[in-house]
Parts: sequence; structure tokens; C-alpha cells
Amino acid sequence: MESIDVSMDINEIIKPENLVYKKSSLFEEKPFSYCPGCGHGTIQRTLMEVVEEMGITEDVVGVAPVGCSVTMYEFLDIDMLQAPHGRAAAAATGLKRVLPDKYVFSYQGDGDFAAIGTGESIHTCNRGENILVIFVNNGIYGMTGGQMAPTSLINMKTSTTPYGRKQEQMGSPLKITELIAQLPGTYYVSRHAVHTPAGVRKLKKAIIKSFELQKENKGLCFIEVVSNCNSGWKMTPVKSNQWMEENMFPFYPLGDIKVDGKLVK
Amino acid sequence: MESIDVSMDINEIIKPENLVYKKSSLFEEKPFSYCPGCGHGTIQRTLMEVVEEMGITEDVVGVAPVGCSVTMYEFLDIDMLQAPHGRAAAAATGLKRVLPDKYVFSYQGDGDFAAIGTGESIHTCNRGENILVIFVNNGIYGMTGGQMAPTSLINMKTSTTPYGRKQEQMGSPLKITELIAQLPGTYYVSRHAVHTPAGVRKLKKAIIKSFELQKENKGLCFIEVVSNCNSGWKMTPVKSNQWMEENMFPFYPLGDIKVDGKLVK
Amino acid sequence: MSKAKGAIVVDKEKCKGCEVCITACPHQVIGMTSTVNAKGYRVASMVLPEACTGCTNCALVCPDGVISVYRLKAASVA
Amino acid sequence: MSKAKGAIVVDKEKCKGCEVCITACPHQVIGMTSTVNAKGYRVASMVLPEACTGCTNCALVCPDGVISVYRLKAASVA
Amino acid sequence: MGEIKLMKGNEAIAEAAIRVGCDAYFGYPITPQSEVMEYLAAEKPEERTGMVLLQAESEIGAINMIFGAASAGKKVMTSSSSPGISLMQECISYIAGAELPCVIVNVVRGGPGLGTIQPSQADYFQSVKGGGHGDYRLLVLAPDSVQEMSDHVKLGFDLAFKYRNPVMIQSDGVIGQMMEKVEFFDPIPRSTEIQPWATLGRKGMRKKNVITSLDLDPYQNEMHNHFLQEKYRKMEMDEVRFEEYNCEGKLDYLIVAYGCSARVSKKVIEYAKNEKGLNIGLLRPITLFPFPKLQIEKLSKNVKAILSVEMSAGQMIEDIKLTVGKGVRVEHYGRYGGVVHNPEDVWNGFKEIFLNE
Amino acid sequence: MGEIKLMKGNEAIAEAAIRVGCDAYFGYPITPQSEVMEYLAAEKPEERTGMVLLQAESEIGAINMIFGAASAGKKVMTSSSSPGISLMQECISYIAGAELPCVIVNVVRGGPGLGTIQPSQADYFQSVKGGGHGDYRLLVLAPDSVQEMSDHVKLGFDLAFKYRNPVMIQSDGVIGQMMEKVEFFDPIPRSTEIQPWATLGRKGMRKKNVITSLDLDPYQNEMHNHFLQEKYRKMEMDEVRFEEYNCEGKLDYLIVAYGCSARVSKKVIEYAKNEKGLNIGLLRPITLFPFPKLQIEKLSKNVKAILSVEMSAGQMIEDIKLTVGKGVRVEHYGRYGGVVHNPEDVWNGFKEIFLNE
Amino acid sequence: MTEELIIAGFGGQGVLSMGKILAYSGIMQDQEVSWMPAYGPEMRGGTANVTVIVSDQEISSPVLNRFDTAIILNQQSMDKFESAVKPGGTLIYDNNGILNHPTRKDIKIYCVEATDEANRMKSPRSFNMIVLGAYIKIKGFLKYENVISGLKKSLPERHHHTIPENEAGLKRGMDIVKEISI
Amino acid sequence: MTEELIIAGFGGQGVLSMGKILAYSGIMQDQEVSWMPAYGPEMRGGTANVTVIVSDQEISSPVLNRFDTAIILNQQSMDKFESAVKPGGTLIYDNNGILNHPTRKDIKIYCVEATDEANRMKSPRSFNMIVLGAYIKIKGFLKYENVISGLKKSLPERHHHTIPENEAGLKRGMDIVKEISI
Ligand SMILES: Cc1ncc(C[n+]2csc(CCOP(=O)(O)OP(=O)(O)O)c2C)c(N)n1
Ligand SMILES: Cc1ncc(C[n+]2csc(CCOP(=O)(O)OP(=O)(O)O)c2C)c(N)n1
Ligand code: SF4
Ligand code: SF4
Ligand code: SF4
Ligand code: SF4
Ligand code: SF4
Ligand code: SF4
Ligand SMILES: [Mg+2]
Ligand SMILES: [Mg+2]
Repeated sequence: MESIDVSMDINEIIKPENLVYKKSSLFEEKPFSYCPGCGHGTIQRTLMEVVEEMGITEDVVGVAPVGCSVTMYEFLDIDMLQAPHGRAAAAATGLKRVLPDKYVFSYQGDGDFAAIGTGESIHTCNRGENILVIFVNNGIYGMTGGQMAPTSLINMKTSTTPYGRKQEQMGSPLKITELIAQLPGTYYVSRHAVHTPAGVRKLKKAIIKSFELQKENKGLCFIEVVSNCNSGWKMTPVKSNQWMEENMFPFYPLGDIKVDGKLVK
Repeated sequence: MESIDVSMDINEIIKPENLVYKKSSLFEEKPFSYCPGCGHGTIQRTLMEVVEEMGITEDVVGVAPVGCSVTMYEFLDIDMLQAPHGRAAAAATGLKRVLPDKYVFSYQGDGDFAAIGTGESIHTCNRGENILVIFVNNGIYGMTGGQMAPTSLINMKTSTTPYGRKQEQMGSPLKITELIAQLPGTYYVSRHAVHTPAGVRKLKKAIIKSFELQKENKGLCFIEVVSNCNSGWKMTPVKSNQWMEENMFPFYPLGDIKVDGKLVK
Repeated sequence: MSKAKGAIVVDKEKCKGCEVCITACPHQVIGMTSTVNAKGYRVASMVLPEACTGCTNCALVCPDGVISVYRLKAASVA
Repeated sequence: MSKAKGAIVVDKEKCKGCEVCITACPHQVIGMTSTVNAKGYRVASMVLPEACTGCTNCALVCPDGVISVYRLKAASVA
Repeated sequence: MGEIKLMKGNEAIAEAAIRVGCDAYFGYPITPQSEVMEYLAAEKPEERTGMVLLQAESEIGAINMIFGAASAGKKVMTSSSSPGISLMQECISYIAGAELPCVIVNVVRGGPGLGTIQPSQADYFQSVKGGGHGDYRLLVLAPDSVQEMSDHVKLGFDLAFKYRNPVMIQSDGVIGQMMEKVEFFDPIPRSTEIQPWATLGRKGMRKKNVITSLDLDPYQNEMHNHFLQEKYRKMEMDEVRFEEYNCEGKLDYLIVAYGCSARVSKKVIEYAKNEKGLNIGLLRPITLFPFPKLQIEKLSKNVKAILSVEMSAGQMIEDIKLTVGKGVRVEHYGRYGGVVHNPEDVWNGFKEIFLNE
Repeated sequence: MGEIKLMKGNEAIAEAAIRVGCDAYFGYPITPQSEVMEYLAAEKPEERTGMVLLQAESEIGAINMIFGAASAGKKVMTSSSSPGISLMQECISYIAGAELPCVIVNVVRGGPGLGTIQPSQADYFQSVKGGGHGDYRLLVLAPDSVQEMSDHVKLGFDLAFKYRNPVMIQSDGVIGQMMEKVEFFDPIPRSTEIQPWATLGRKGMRKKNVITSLDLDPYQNEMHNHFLQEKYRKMEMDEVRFEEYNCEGKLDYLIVAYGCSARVSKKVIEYAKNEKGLNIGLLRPITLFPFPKLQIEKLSKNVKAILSVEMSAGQMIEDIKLTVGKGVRVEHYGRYGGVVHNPEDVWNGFKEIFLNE
Repeated sequence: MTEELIIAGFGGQGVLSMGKILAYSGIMQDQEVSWMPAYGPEMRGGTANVTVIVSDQEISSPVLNRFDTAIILNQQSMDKFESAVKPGGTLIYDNNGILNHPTRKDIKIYCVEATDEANRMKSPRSFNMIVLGAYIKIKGFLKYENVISGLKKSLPERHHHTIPENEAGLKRGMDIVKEISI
Repeated sequence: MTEELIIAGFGGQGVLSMGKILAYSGIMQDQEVSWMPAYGPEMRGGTANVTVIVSDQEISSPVLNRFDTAIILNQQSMDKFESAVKPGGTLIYDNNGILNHPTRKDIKIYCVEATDEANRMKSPRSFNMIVLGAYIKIKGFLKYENVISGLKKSLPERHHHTIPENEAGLKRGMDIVKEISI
């Protein structure tokens, strides 16, 4: 690494004993393949931090989706499988049923979980499989080049709705999270975002909580992360985060939706 | 037809001009293939009555599911198609999109609509396709010999849960109707039963209403009929109707769930 | 006992003997034959014909639509 | 101006220049270099190092985890 | 002369669909063919011709929408790539069984599984032998240029309606992603013709129409199957399409190749002729089913050996062998799993196999 | 000697699964094989061996649960019938690509489409040539008795783990629904062995395990495909299984038939020998892939002709023709679409084709 | 010894379980057996039939078109299977509901009035046991004790209390069979 | 006349659109053209390349391994494609970011300082137009007016306002090319 331009003061600070944050060691050297500023990286970083801090590396198995995170197994240094598009929840079900003592999570995009995978998603939630589903809602199909997702907002321009998503033709954005929260099988359902430090801290807590609940076989824990897709949205990362706050959050409000098996408010 | 044993009085009554009810003429001679006392017959009878009375025979196209009603097109004298298991709603979508001026309905069992077809079902509802979905919930897979359905009640014995459906293993019965009522695309959602005359009359009104709304392009109308499967439940028809009242209705309460696009209560 | 205002005709060969109509009849008009039809089913028939009001309840719930109902216009007016 | 309590180290070759860290820093510590790394990205670096508190905000939001944060124990106590 | 444009193969498919009067397209995004739906969306087909465009929730949703819309006797089309086409197999079998016309485009990518998004021709077995269950056949067209991507949409619909049979346009990532000149046929208005078998509402006195693939009685289903087989035999008689290239005169060898592999092979044939004095003919099947058996058999008589060039581990080679028997040596060459063989690859393969170099 | 029971073929599969120490079964009901799951459910496998049993929401759910559970190196199984198996094709291609062991049972019924629920053998192409996308192969076993329904579950798992490859047990409604005596092997405890490649949590210093079928780099994916092809060649060398019946001495004709058709053919062979003095041999492929090429080629040398008896429009016949070329006449006989040919059907077919009667 | 048998009648007459008892009986005397039902749409409401083979040798085809014996329990099955009995073979039928009686001269024909006899015994369910008894007596190759063991094997434990009633039916069938040969 | 060309560089350098302009230019002078991109994972962040063929005859393979001309815009592409130029062929490259310059003696090599020149022109986006200008000048087979028409065709209407800037780049490339032949 090149030395950075710092004053004497700073060189005194940058000493091993003063280190307060670095990326979890549960990552490969290989850099993320995500676009600059993409939330996928932040979410996976946070997830691995939890795994490392909880000391469950040897007991965790993840299921990667088809979507921009399809190769997340190349970056995360844990056992993983890569499931067919939309079926990560079903694969995680199979895995968890034969490995009831392991921590199992699936990590899925909105196209994956809420479009092609809707059937498997709903039934996995309904059965209350003891897994954690991390659902990354960026309102678009990132990987394939920015097509409409079920969660795309009304009037949102995507490569398959170049004049904006029209409700009459394509229906309304699907609040899959509110839907699965209705199912008795889900125990903890919560919506997050990772473009602010506070959001990241909250997400981290939610993941810790989910793994703890999984250990107690409480049922399915579901964490939605509303995220940006600056490539798909055709904005700079910083702009996309702003747009997300202004447009996505009103429709997908952050916060807990179901706690201890009960709907919030 | 054999002559029946009646008094003089009765022979005077049984005259063409006194006829107040007979099966709709929109049926083929071929008798229904359903088991004695099965609700499928009553529902389809009622449906055809509406079609005949509304005078829309020439403008209605139905989609048959895979389930006991798979051959309903053999009995009903209207244009129909028979869709792959679970995909009747998707097929109806395709049909309606190219025939926007026709009345299109799909007729689906609980296995069909709420198990294998969940993805297509949810998205058809979410897009608010202008069709009518008649959903027959008998809590079991009738056609294949009485296996568990997503809607089977807890502790219900089926051929794949011979010791009763266990919530820990199989999750809770899925209230798919309440779920799809949450979606903005559904306009009218209502739950019925046809084991009583009053129930049949209500169902008839609901079907009429649905076709009227379809004409106005209001969105998807959804009618659940909680029905018996005496073969699968291994009861006599009359007993099965009783059992249905006692066990199914508490969990699947009859009545309107969404009217004019708004959830009831 | 009041004079019958209604009557039903059951298509015996198509009746499947499910007895759902019996439950639906408010006046206990219907019973099952002891003999069976070609399909082997006992079939519905009027056992208390004079009680029939022609209300159509039985026909409405008959899954196989094998009941036709007749009602005297005059009687129903009366 | 207060003496720095914290500092960050950016893995320049892995930084993708997304500028998300800049937004996250409460003390405007970070700016972008004018030169690019081998991948062609301008990269984050401390432009106001003395303002850094070592709060880790920037690192938390960095998608690529390329920021390490250091904080003086004593200073943080102070 | 029609309009000439420079276009991607995928875009040509979409433009041709609008021009041919396609009534509806249902699809789900997947590389390397998402441009089909994207082009359509940009073109506002609902305004241009009234064509319906709908992004389905999945490939299964899309193909079942096709099933429904095709039942109405409409011109309907979907497109996808290998994994998505695999998901459609059940419904494709239904469509074949119910004898519905439609056009399905597979822009093949490397498998198995998620594989890669790079071009491949390894779905030959699936398309030609039947990836779904039961005895059925698709009419399979294999375009080798952007021009044919457009032409085959038209041809595909003609054949689909002629036979009431699903037509598969089997392309690959090269033909889908490349740009070439394409001369479009003049737009055809959307048809108002009513198919006598279509479910449009039982009008007047006509008997009801039913679209089904079910015959619970096995003897009836056998009859239906006999009928289907006769239809397939008729296709084999009447619908074989192929191109011969450099097949005049005395041939040393024959290459059989379709799609992108045929294009690459032509370059190899030029090279062999000009640089090596070797006369290699090319038989390019344009229909994969029906397979150009007679023509291959005829050409096989006078060559030393046949090379099947396909971007697969060797699939079409089975149909060549079935055609020519064991009298002629038949070998396979192909890069696969997403690697596109270039002319040098093919020439080296040829040399190694036949010239022991 | 093991335990003898009278059982349906479908039940034998289920009982064998429990005895072989199967770790999990995931499935979805469909005639004519729903007895597999029903038998399991009645047997409380979770108590007998700790085996997991789960009714999935669909065949796609089931096969993807298989994918997940197989990733853990467990013995996992599913079963279905034709339309359900078609729905599994995408994931089967993934499983083959990711090299996971598992056993998939197809109790074939008449197609195409919804077809009928009666027996059929028309999914041969799908199983043997690859119904999913890309170049992959299943090991395909074809039991012809209730006994083999049991035996092949055991054999299937052995082969699945030996090759890290999905194994298809291709049966039909006759074998699934009939009862015969079956001698069960003694129960094998569920394995505690850890597959070195399995995703069980990255223990200690071992490198992480990843189960995937993806290689975005086409060159890597080609390498992977080469490796798979080598594996398939090895199967062709080592795993061919077949039965010869009445093949000693001088043969007049050869029948090639598998599963239920082989049983029917045996009766025809007895009849021809006893009543007509005609010597017909039977070659019954037990593995459909790998196909018993050497044996058929050997037998083909000395017969007048070969009859492929299959309940299909003629699918396996292609592999026979590929094997023997055009030197020997090869014909197909079979009722199909759900009709089961009886011995008289087959004999009449034989006579008509070969004896011009 | 090889016996190739078809039992055909209505669904619900116990056709399949009769076949099952015979198959188990064969096993009890160490023979090979196969039991092959016609299944599917025919089963619901319609006809049902099962092909049973009992043999000293390995059984080739479980699917047959010619039978040593046909047990026929309704008219539809009579129409379909009378001609399928091998010359010299046996046809056993219950005359209840039969309008067109069998006419073949080249086979042995037995009529068992099983429905009536069962009604007389006030045990309508025993009807198929009576038929079975007749069959056993006529064909003679199954030892009675093996049939009883077969019967027990074929019944789930919870139905074992019906065994005495079933045995009575069997015996009655064997008793009345002598007289019913025509 | 047949020109087989590869343009290779980073994703984002406009490699694909350069190819597109050339293909359109070929069409403008009634030639056959093909444009074949490498697509997929390489495109995001990584390298990008496109094979363009312009010919008086029908084009056989759109996939090539030897080229008449290679336009090379980064080191990775240099490593990969220098050797793919046919003997006697042409290699044109922008020296920006190139560490290992081409060394072949059997081909003509041109260096265009396009990045630097574009920066000098205060129009960094013109960089690829400069390269293109150089190419056109060197190869000579595309008429300038056809290139301009091709450029127009290849741009969506809403970007037509950039045409003057692009033309300036083209011209500059043509102008500076003389000096850069090495
Ligand atoms: C069966 C199948 N259909 C389609 C695709 C193509 N595909 C890959 S990723 C994707 C959507 C990804 O979107 P999302 O799940 O939202 O993930 P993101 O990339 O946005 O994170 C699609 C449609 C595929 N690989 N397989
Ligand atoms: C793809 C596929 N899977 C499974 C089946 C078998 N199958 C036929 S009907 C049915 C379930 C029917 O249950 P339901 O939808 O509840 O209808 P019901 O018979 O109860 O009215 C199943 C699983 C099939 N035909 N196709
Ligand atoms: S395409 Fe979108 S979701 Fe995918 S890596 Fe880029 S920014 Fe993230
Ligand atoms: S099986 Fe059940 S649902 Fe089907 S027809 Fe019989 S009673 Fe009705
Ligand atoms: S019409 Fe009414 S009163 Fe008469 S039999 Fe029917 S239900 Fe009873
Ligand atoms: S309800 Fe209909 S079918 Fe049932 S017994 Fe009455 S008349 Fe017969
Ligand atoms: S650690 Fe805190 S103060 Fe320092 S640069 Fe990062 S965000 Fe700014
Ligand atoms: S957030 Fe990370 S990757 Fe982005 S600019 Fe800052 S240090 Fe670089
Ligand atoms: Mg997304
Ligand atoms: Mg049901």
C-alpha cells in the first residue's frame, strides 16, 4: 500500500494497537465485483462482521442467489452454495433440514426473491424454516442490466420500462416484506438501509438478533435492506443514495415490521 | 327418465310453466366426474347459471386447473382451456391481455393456486389483471388422492400427513386469500361456501358482481369457496359439510374480505 | 296438512345419492330410495311430497344439478 | 483546531471512488485524490486529517471495506 | 426493397415481431437476450401496432401467458436463454400437446446450470429431441445472421400456424449480440382472422372450443399421439430447410454446422480452399427439426469424412450419424461451455482430426 | 437373506430409501407415484432413521431443496412423474453442473402435456439426452421389477456418490403400481461420513467449500465441461449394466427393451420359441445412460433384425441405431401415449414388421 | 404351475384386495407372484381390474392379454374379458347384475351367486370372499391355510378382527362351488 | 476490400460505439459489415472489445482470431491482441497507460496520443474520436463524409448536439496521425 500523506500526529495514531475498525478477516483478497458504491458490498461486509464476531464461522452456511451477488461466494470466506434464480430459499430449506444445528442464511435480490422465486419464498416463510433471509431490495434487476423488478416504483424508468413503470400495465410495487410478515412462520421481520453509519449499525444488530433467534429455532428471520443500484438507476452512488431516501423510503419505510412473532403496531 | 311416484297434485305442479329451477343449459349431457356431494359441482353449476343469466356465453372464456376440475371443460358448454398445474392464473393473464373485451375466469384448487402456483397467483393478483379467480379451498389435494394442501388445517389427516399436519414440520395453513387481499391489484375478494342454499345464493351474487366489475376493468376479483372433499377427508358428503362448518369456517371465515378495492373492517 | 305448492323431479340416473339435498330441504320432503340406479347409487326422491313449497333450496345445493323444481304460480301468490 | 484523535487508512488500489464515505464523515475529513489508481478510480483520502475522530462512520458505509480506522485510546478517553 | 438497418440479432427479433403483427410478447429478462424485451419496450409496440408487451414474473409465468394467449389463436412470442428455457419445458410439452402455435426464442448460453452467459449451442438435444416429457417435436429454426433472426420470426409464425405447433428459434449469444445489416420485410398488420379452434367465446351455434393436452383415456391419448406423429412426419417431408456452401464439384470433406458455427466454418472453408487446395463443403441445417437428412446423406456419399462443428460436446453429431450410418467417418469439433471457436480453432481441430497434424 | 415383502414398486422405492440411510426426501404429489411419499409419511422415517421428509410446495421447490440438502453431502432423493420432472429440468442441469449426488425417480406417464396418468416410456430422450440445458448427463437406471425398484435406490446412491452426479431412476406406471415380492437389503445406518466437498460450515483450517455451477469465465467453464465429459466417458467404460435373456445360441432376432417393455417382451420371446420355433434374444439395458453399446453391437452381428420395444413413438431406437449403424435393420414397436402394450400387441407388431403377416 | 388371472368388476367391490390376498397366498407357498392393477380414472366410480400371476417360475410379463382364469363381477367386465380367457381356461362370475351371461363353449364357466349368498349370510361385505372361496376350490392350487395366512398378511393389523367373517365367506364359497358349475 | 478489425480497451472507453460508428460508415458506402462485441462479465469494469468487419463481399465469420487492424487502448488489450494482427497488418494504439509498447517488426504500428490530445483540446470525451480519425486516415478506405453519416446514424437524436465536438476530434485525429507513425 502506498503511504498516505499524513502529519506526524497521524503516524502516531496509525498503530496496530489503535486499530478500531477493519474489514472482517472473513473475506478473500479478491475485491468485490460490485459497482462503486453499491450496497451489496456494505451488506455483505456487515454480515461477515457478525459471523466473525459471533464466532460462528464454522457453523454457518450461506446460499447465494442469481443476481449481482451471484458470486458472493468468491469474496466471503465461508461455505456457500449458489442456487438457481429465485430458489435460494428452497435450497436453504433443504440445507437447514439436514443441518438443523448450522446457521443457514440465504441472500437474495428483489428479482430473485420477489419475482421468479415468489412461490418458494412464500412457502419457505410460511413453513417457518429456521433460517435467515437477507433480502436486498434495489427496485431493479441489477445483474441483467437494469430491468424492472416487482419492487420498482411507479414511474420508475428501467430498461424494460423506459417510459416509467405504469401501474395499469405492470401493477404496483410489491411489498413482499409486509406480505411475508403476515405469515405465522416468520418470527422477526425488519427493514434496513446501509447508506448511513447508523443504518449499518442497526443492520448489524438485526443480523445478530436473527442468528440468535435461529439458534433458538424461533422460525424464519427476514431482513430487507433497501439498497441502491446506481448502475441500474443511472446515477452516481451518492446521488442514488439520496434518490433512495427520497423515493424508496416513503414506500418502503425502514424499521421493524414484526418482532417476537408479532406485527409491530 | 323413470316416472316418479307422485300424487295427482304433484302431476299438476310438474308442468313446464311451473318450472322454477333447472340446471343451466350451459352444460353438456355428460355427468360431472366429481364424487357424490362434492362442492365442485355446485360451484360450477352456479357459475354457469350466472353466465347464462347474464347472457355472456359468447364472451366468456374459462381456464381449468389441474385438480379434480381438470376436465370441467367436458361439462361446461363454453370455450375453455386447460392450463398446467398452478398456472391457470398466468394462462388467464395471457388470454385476457389479448382479449381485453372478453370475460375471463380461472377456476383453481388450493393445491393449484396456493402451492405450485403461488408465484403466478400472487403476481397475477398484484398486476390486477381484469379477471375472476374462483378458488376452491377444500384443504386437500382431491385429485391425486388426498394429500396435504397448503390450506390443510393443523392436525388434519391426509395421505401425506397420516398422523396429522404438524405445524413445526409443515407450517401453518396458508390464508392465501387474506394475503392477496393485501395487494392493490385485487378489487373484490370474498369467501363463500356452497353447502347451503343461502351460501349458493351469495356465491351467485358474488360471481355476478365480479363479472360486472370485470367489465369495468376494476382489477382482479377473487372468490374463495371453502368446499368439502369427502373422498379425501374420508367422510360422507353430509358429514363432510358438517366437519367443514365446524373446522374450516373458524379458520377460513366466510364473508367479504375486500370490497371496492378496500379491505373490509 | 297443507296442499303441496311445489314439487321436484330428480334425474335418477344422474343422482349420486349424496343426500346433500336432504339436509337443505326445510320441509323434510326428500328421502333416499332403497333401490339403486345403474351406477349403484340410492337416489333422492320426494318422501313427503305434500310438504314441498318449491323453494328450490334442494336444487341449489345439488352438486350434480339433477333436481328440477316446479312451483304453482297461484299457490305462490296465495 | 483540535488535535486529531483518529485516522483512516484507505486501501487505494481497492477503493472504487464512490464517495459514499465522504457523505458519511461528520467532520469532512475525506476527499478524493485527483489522480487515479490502476483501475482508473480517483480514491478517498484524508483531506482534513486533523478533524478525524476515528468514529468509524466512513468505514461502516464503505461498500468495499477498504477503510481501516485508528483511534487514540488516550485521546478517546480525553 | 425493405428497410435496411444495422442491428443486433436480438433487436432484429423484436423489430420483426412488431412488423409481423405479433399480438403479444411475454418474457423475463436473461442475458444474452434481454435486448429483445428492452427493444420492444422502447418501441412502444402498444402504440405502433397494438401489440401487448408484458414482463412476466418468471419464465414459467411467461410461457404460461403464451399458453393462454395462444389459445385465443393469437400470434404470440417469448424469448429466453438456456436456464429460462429449461424452466419452460413442462409448458412447452403442454403447448405441443394442445397444438398451439407460438414462437419461442432461445439465445443459447453456456451450461450446464448457471454456467456462463457466453454463447453456446449446447441446447440442441433439448430443442430437437424434446426437453419436456412425452413424444413431441418442436419445429426448430437456426438463424445464422441478424437477417435470419428477422426472417425466422416471420417464417416461424407461418410454420407455427400452418402446423399448430410451437416453433423454437434456436440462436446463440453470438448471433443475438452481433450487429449486421438487416433488410426488414414490410410491416404486416395484426391479423383479424379468427382461428376456428381458438377460445374466443363460444359464438352462436358453433361448438365450444377447448384447448387441452389431457386425455384421461389412454387410448384416446394414443390416437392423439398418432396424429401428432403424423404431423411430425409431414414436417419432415415438407419443411426441411438448409443452405449448401461450396458444395459444387468434388468435395474432400463435409462440414455440417448451424448458426454461428456455420459462419465460422465458412471462413475455414475459404481458407482451406485458398491456402491448402482442400475442398470442404458446408451443409448448414436451417431447420434442426426437421433435420436435412436426405441432403446430408447425398453429400456424404462422396466425401472422406464429415465434421460436425457445434459449440457443444457433440449433440447434432448424433443426427448426422443417424443419417449416414457407419459408412462415413463422422467426427465432432467444438469449443463449448461458453467458448466461441474462432476460425483458427476450427481449422486446427479439423487438421488434428482428419489430417493428423 | 433379507426380508421379503409384497409391495408396490413405488412403495419399494420408499422402503429402500429408508433402509439405504437416505437423509432426506423432498417431493410433491403426482400420479402415478404419490405412494412414494405416502409410504414414507406412514412409516415415520424421522423416528425409524432420522430421515427428513418434507412435502414441498411444488416440484421446483422439491428439486431445489434437494439441491440444498445434497450440497451438505447428504443422501437425498425426490420422485415425480413426467410433468413434474419437466419442471425440474433447470435445477437438474444445475445439480449436474455443480456435481451433486442425488437420486431422482421418474415414474413415467403418458404425455405430452398433461397427457394421461397411464404408464409410458416416452421420457427416454429427456432423461438420457438431457432435458435441461447444456452438456450434461444423468446416470439413468431402468428397473423392470419391484425388486429392482428397491435395488436401484441403493445402486443409485452408490453411483451418485461415486461420480458426484445425479442419478435418474426411470420407471413407469406399470412398475410403480404393480406388486411383486421384493427382498430388501438389510438396513444401512445413515452415514456420518463427511464429504470433503460438502458445505457443512468451514471447519478449522480447511478451505471453504463452494457448491456452484457458475463460471463466468467461459474458459474456466469449458475446463469444467471437459472434466464433466471425462466423467461421462468413465461412466461409459465402467457402469454399463444390462441383462441378456435367451441370448445363447443362434438368434433369429434381437429385441432391445427396458423396464416394463422388457418384461412383456420376455413373454413374447417364450411364445415365439415354444410356439413358432423362432429364437429371439432380449437385451435389456439396465442403465440407459451409459447405454450398453458393446453388447448390442455384438449381438447385432448375427441377427436378421432388431426390434426396439418401447412405450413411446421411438426414442431409445436412436441409441440402438447409433450403436449398430445401418448394417442391421432396426425397427421400433410400441404402444404409447399411456397405452401399455401387452404380449399379443408386441407379437403382432413383431410379425407385421418382420414376418409380413 | 403358472396361473394367470384377471379379476374385474366395479371400483369398490374389493377387486384389488382380492388380488392382493391371492398374491400373498402364493407367497405363502413360496411361489412367484405379480399383481398389476389398472389404475387411474377408471378407478373412481368406474371399473377396476387387477391381473394376478402366481407361478413356480420367474414371472415375465405382469401385463397380459390372455388369462387362465377370469373372475368377473359386472357386465362391463364380462363384455371385455370373456373373450380373453384362454381356450380350456376358467371363467368365474357372480350373476348379480349380469344381463348377458357368458356363452363360450371352449372354457369352463362357473357362476357363484356371491352377492345373494352374502346377503343371505347378512354379511354383504363377505361377497368377495365367497367368490374367492369358489376360485380356490375350483383351481385347487392354493392350499387353504396359505390363503388364510395370505389373508392375514394382506390386512393391516387394525382390520384383523374381520378375519373370522372373511373366513366364513371363503368357506361358504368353497362349499357352494360344487353346485354352481354349469 | 475486406477490413477485419478489433478495437480493444477498458469498458467505458467507448470501444463498442467506435465499432458502431465504423460499421455504420461501412454501410454508408454500401459495404457489408459485422460488429461482434465480447459481452458479459468482462464488460463491467473489466476489458471490452469489439470485432468489426467491413467488406465488399458477404461476411462469413463474425468471429475472428486474426485481424488486419487492431486498435488498442490499454495494456491488457495490448498483451492480448498485439500478436493477433496479421503480418503486414496495422496496430494503432494510444500510449496513455501503456507500459510495454508493441515490438512486432512485421506490422505497421501507429501511436496516437489521443488521451493527451483530448485533454489538450479540453474535451476528454473526444479521445475515442481522435483515435478513430487516426484510423480513418491510416486505412483510407472509409470516405470522410461516410464516417460523418455513420456517426450521425449511430447516435440517438438526443445526442446529435455532440456531433460538432466529435467531428473536431475526428479531424484532429486525422491531422495528427501523420506525425505519429513509428
Ligand atoms: C432462470 C433464470 N432466469 C433469469 C435469469 C437472469 N437473471 C440473472 S440475475 C436476474 C435478476 C437479478 O435481479 P435481483 O434479484 O433484483 O438482483 P440484483 O442484481 O438487483 O442484486 C435475472 C433475471 C437467470 N439467471 N436464470
Ligand atoms: C406439475 C404437476 N405436478 C403435480 C401434478 C399432480 N396433481 C394433479 S392435481 C394435484 C393437486 C390438486 O389439488 P387441488 O388443486 O387442491 O385441487 P382439488 O383436486 O382438491 O380440487 C396435483 C398435485 C400435476 N398434474 N402436475
Ligand atoms: S448493477 Fe446495481 S446492484 Fe449490481 S453491483 Fe452494480 S450497483 Fe450493485
Ligand atoms: S376427490 Fe374430493 S374434491 Fe375431488 S371430486 Fe372427490 S370429493 Fe370432490
Ligand atoms: S323445493 Fe324446497 S321444499 Fe321442495 S323439496 Fe326442494 S328444498 Fe324441499
Ligand atoms: S343432492 Fe343431487 S345428487 Fe345428491 S342426493 Fe340429492 S339429488 Fe342426488
Ligand atoms: S473515522 Fe469518522 S471522522 Fe474519521 S474520517 Fe472516518 S468518518 Fe470521518
Ligand atoms: S466508500 Fe470506500 S470505496 Fe467508496 S470512495 Fe470511500 S473508501 Fe473508496
Ligand atoms: Mg435487484
Ligand atoms: Mg384441493
